[in-house]
Amino acid sequence: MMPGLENGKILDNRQVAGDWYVMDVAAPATARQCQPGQFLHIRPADNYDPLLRRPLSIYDVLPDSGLISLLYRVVGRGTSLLAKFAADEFINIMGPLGRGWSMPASAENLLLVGGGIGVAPLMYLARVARQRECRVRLLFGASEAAQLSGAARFEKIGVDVKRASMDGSLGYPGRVTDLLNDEIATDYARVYTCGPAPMMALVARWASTSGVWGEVSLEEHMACGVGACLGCVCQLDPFQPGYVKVCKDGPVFNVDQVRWMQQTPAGEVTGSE
Amino acid sequence: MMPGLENGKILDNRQVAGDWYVMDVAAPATARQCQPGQFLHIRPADNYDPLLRRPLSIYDVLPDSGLISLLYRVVGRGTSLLAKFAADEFINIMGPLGRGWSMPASAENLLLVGGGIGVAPLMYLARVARQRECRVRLLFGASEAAQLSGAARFEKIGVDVKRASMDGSLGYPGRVTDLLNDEIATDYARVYTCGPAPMMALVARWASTSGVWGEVSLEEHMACGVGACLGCVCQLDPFQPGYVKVCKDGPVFNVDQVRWMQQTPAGEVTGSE
Amino acid sequence: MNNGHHPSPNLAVDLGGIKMNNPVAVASGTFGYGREYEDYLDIAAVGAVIVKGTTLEARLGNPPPRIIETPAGMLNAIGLENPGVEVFLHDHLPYLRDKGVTVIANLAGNSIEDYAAVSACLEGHAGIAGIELNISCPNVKKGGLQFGTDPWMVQQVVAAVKKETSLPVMPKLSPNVTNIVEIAHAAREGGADALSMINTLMGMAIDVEHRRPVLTNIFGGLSGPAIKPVALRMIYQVHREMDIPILGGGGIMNARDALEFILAGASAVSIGTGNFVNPRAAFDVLKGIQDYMQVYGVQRIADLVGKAVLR
Amino acid sequence: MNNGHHPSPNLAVDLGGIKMNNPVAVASGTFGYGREYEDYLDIAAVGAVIVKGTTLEARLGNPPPRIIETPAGMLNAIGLENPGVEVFLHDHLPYLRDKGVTVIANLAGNSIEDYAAVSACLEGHAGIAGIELNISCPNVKKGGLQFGTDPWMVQQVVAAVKKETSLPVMPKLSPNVTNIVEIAHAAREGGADALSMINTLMGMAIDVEHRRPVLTNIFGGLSGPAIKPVALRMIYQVHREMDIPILGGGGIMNARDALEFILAGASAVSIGTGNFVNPRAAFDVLKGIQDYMQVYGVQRIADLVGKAVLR
Ligand SMILES: Cc1cc2nc3c(=O)[nH]c(=O)nc-3n(C[C@H](O)[C@H](O)[C@H](O)COP(=O)(O)OP(=O)(O)OC[C@H]3O[C@@H](n4cnc5c(N)ncnc54)[C@H](O)[C@@H]3O)c2cc1C
Ligand SMILES: Cc1cc2nc3c(=O)[nH]c(=O)nc-3n(C[C@H](O)[C@H](O)[C@H](O)COP(=O)(O)OP(=O)(O)OC[C@H]3O[C@@H](n4cnc5c(N)ncnc54)[C@H](O)[C@@H]3O)c2cc1C
Ligand SMILES: Cc1cc2nc3c(=O)[nH]c(=O)nc-3n(C[C@H](O)[C@H](O)[C@H](O)COP(=O)(O)O)c2cc1C
Ligand SMILES: Cc1cc2nc3c(=O)[nH]c(=O)nc-3n(C[C@H](O)[C@H](O)[C@H](O)COP(=O)(O)O)c2cc1C
Ligand code: FES
Ligand code: FES
Repeated sequence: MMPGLENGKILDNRQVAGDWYVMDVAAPATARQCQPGQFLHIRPADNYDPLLRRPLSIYDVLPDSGLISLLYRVVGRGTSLLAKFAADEFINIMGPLGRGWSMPASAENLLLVGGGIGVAPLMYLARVARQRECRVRLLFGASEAAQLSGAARFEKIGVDVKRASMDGSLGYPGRVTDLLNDEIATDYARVYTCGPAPMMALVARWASTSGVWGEVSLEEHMACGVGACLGCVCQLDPFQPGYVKVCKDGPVFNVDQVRWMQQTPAGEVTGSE
Repeated sequence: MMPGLENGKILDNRQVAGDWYVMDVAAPATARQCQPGQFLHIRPADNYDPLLRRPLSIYDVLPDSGLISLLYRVVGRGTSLLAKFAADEFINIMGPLGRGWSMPASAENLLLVGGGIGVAPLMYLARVARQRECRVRLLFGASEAAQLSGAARFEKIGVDVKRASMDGSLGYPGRVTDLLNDEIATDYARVYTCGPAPMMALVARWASTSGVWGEVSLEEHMACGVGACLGCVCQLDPFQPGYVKVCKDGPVFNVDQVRWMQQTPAGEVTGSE
Repeated sequence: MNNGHHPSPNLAVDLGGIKMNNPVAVASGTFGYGREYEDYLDIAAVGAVIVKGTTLEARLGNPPPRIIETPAGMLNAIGLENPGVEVFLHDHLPYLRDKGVTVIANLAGNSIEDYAAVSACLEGHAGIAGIELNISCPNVKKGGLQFGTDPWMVQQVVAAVKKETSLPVMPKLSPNVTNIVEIAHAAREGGADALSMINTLMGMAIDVEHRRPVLTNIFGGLSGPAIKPVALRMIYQVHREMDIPILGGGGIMNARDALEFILAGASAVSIGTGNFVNPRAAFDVLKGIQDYMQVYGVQRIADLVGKAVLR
Repeated sequence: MNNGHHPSPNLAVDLGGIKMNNPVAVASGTFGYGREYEDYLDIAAVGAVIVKGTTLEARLGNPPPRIIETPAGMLNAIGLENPGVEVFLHDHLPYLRDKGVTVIANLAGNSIEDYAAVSACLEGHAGIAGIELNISCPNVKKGGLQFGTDPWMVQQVVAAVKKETSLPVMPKLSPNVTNIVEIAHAAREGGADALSMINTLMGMAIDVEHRRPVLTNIFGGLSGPAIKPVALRMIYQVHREMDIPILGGGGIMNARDALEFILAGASAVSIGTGNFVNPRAAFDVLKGIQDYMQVYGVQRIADLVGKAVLR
């Protein structure tokens, strides 16, 4: 796997729900290298405002067509600029970067738990897992129904999706982690999760207590994205000194590596929202 | 005349020749106030790159339709960004600013000499002069034929245009100031000029020696545009200490105020190209 | 008086005796004498207008080019062009006074005597709320060493001015120093009523085509958003060490920036380069501060001063 | 040998004994140990790779958040996280040496003894072209006063390191000082073979929603285009006063920026934050410098050093 630098050609950039967007980029050299759970480091502007790149998970990839999809939420200056890109424009992407999900080599039963935009790194994971004939269930929680529209993309490749919405407009009304109560841990070989930190903490607890192997995907502000600047570190366990680099050692970590705290003050483990 | 701040709506922004563009902006509050020879201070981006506004002459105005036209050449970051604006987008304009041309109150014979993009502040001057039933002749010099296409706009309102191009592709082959040799100074009450400094110096000399009242329009890098920062000053006469503010005391000055030097090193009088 | 459930927040600031109706001032040299911006906002509603730096005698300033844009900032080398204190007092001050503008005079000089003399000239002229001392000027008697870079000179110049004036005196600290807290202490020793922080960082730019410095003066003062982190740091450092009102500025473009300064320890803020980008900046920033106070239920602006703390 | 009419320009630089094939280095702390960028460019073709700051013992660094973006720049408070000099020598250096990378070690400490000891460890290890001394560290014996802000301490630390090493020594000056020329003189007195200029400006940022400093360390180092004017000014000031090779950096993003530094007086340049934005920056900058030299017929890079003059 050789990450690189590529000017991807935007094929489509559409609003999918509220402040959520999907961007499809033709970036064949990059697409070939992508592994589920890795991320791209994207330059949102060709100037100094903003200066730094922005990390975005690889949402989906069609390696043969050289196509990468990104699912992102507009939260600040960089993502606002991303939303303004039009088809046929070019965007500078660096990657793929980081250590993605540990993939099952053969058919296994997988449980995916995505909270909000944290569903982004789960789609390509699901696609590759389905190619390996895994049975995949996704528990997908979001604040409102529109955000859950992406569930169809999962269902299309044969993922069994259970929906939850905080406003109760679609699926189970409430937190996606409540859906774990209906799951039988022994049904699953692996659980993968990405979402807000408190959500991931609950999933991690469920996995640990029920002995299911699991992975989480973390977030930190990044500069280099390649492990050079030591800017994106995170202390996985507040009782053990030392830091990991989210960009290089992660973003994916095993649930057992992370000790979740009740609170997540600055500097402790936080996850995708 | 009350200058202001307005988000003008772009009606059109088209390439007219090489790196020359014309932008039409609907900015009724501003349009009403514009006088020939004044300028607008434009924010080329809604961020800090670039940070400062860019001064552009008022090329043309249709006060009744609230329309302002700008003629600009892409030379750097700010003007490149201007060229990217599309119809229906908004652009933040401040103005009109500065002291424009002294206009004849009634019918007079006027000679306009425009060099390159320096023709920009002459169009609205011509329009207002024609409304006052002046006879107007424009000597319009540029490097190539395409840039002279704007001459039609002058001719449409009855201006007699003589063309010169450096590459000889249209009109007189060579410098526009050579055309002055064919002009009889006593035919004119006033001469107005804008263009590269050496060109303006020649026009100024012609005006002074032949006793024709004349004005020139100068340029300097600007920050505030309103006379507050003292950043845009210029020493009109290298033998007389003291500076004028191009943004507030100018950009238009009487030919007699300016002592032109053979060379124009940093800090001395320079004009539009 | 507002008797509702959400009383309008109290915005008044007492900056060491300089009374401002609100915490948003405009910085010296960026707002002329106020009139220049009259078409864009009500200059009497601005917290304070700090007028262009004034010296005893008129100054021509530096030859152009005097300004150049830099990443998220600009360099200026105006060279203190100004018509001298008498012209300020007779041509500009009466106008501002009649308009009801809160005026802070910004004074400069090249010797302690200069500062003392120009300060003395203000005595007896109504309509000046206070003095901001620009101490980023070379002291000709000390071989051109800037006043603001030496604690002893800072103390001396502030003390000399305090002796000549009944107005509150606010030296404007230069950021081009190793230890800003030491300079701040010296200023207070000299009798400073408040501190203005920060003046520009000294910088330069080079024209690679012509292989020469862009500015005729070679060096210029860096202002604008680029310097905001440095300004915030210095204000935070000083505020945590001593109890003196601070007028904070350096790169403020919007209300969020201004709030950063206030939370770092500034009692009021000044906008400089921001006026060039948005001539209504002072108005917009004040509005944004008010909105923030309403949203977070902050009663008095003073309740935010220095409230940035690690938890 | 190129015998044509336009011989390729001579790009080699001798930075006080540090031999570089070309003038474009990458700055400490922004390029890891080189390997991290291997997928993006040929790290052996980079003028010099200045590796992450190394201390005698391993350091954990500061708690996050450690970085935050600012206008045209960023703040970092990494806190010198590094595995210690032994790990550097055994895990990283051999790899770089085998690859033929020009390596400059960047050393840090909190006492003169620290610096001396870590420098001594490098002796006998092939593959290190020189030492860059990070003197922007607190001296614990002097109450945390930064080495780089006191001329006497600068001289002492450089002299102590010179005694322990046969390698060229290049202290990296802190810009957070009143008089950079005085510091540069002290460094040379101590025996510096070259100077690296500049390290980051000390700054901070505040989170207005949570009313706290953004960085857990409160203060951080400001880097990126925002600081370029300050870096250029300091290099120009030092170069015009003394004859010592300078490695210039601070905000270099492209060849034009690099040329500004060279014209201001830098013999070579370093790219830091620019690597994050463009991982091929070192390559692109070098290419742009070569193009400039061809266009203007400049034979040797040395012919451009310090050539910015007012005419
Ligand atoms: C490995 C990884 C994968 C990610 N994948 C996705 C994704 O697929 N979809 C998506 O919408 N978001 C994703 N994020 C979060 C995304 O990077 C931020 O939302 C984005 O950087 C915000 O930039 P901004 O300029 O819009 O916001 P601003 O708040 O203006 O950004 C300011 C700075 O903070 C950083 N920043 C802000 N929020 C975050 C955050 N949550 N994580 C990391 N840095 C942040 C920015 O990079 C920037 O440096 C991911 C983050 C990481 C680390
Ligand atoms: C009163 C006035 C009227 C003008 N009218 C026109 C016009 O009608 N059409 C037109 O094409 N140009 C005009 N110019 C010049 C125009 O302002 C510059 O070409 C433009 O600012 C360049 O910006 P940039 O970002 O593209 O170039 P850059 O070179 O990247 O700009 C860098 C900085 O230099 C300043 N600058 C660069 N060139 C000039 C210049 N020649 N004059 C003043 N500042 C400059 C910019 O404003 C900016 O601050 C006028 C200038 C003035 C002062
Ligand atoms: C063009 C210009 C002129 C200035 N003139 C003065 C001055 O005369 N006296 C002074 O004390 N500060 C002067 N300053 C400094 C500003 O008042 C302000 O302190 C500085 O620009 C930092 O704030 P800012 O980043 O908001 O601009 C000047 C700044 C600029 C940009
Ligand atoms: C994340 C980061 C880490 C850094 N670590 C070090 C370091 O360990 N040692 C050092 O001397 N300088 C360090 N620096 C400073 C850089 O080497 C460089 O001097 C500075 O960033 C200015 O250059 P720039 O604007 O090109 O980044 C670091 C800078 C950054 C941004
Ligand atoms: S972002 Fe630089 S080490 Fe992770
Ligand atoms: S641009 Fe500020 S005085 Fe002219």
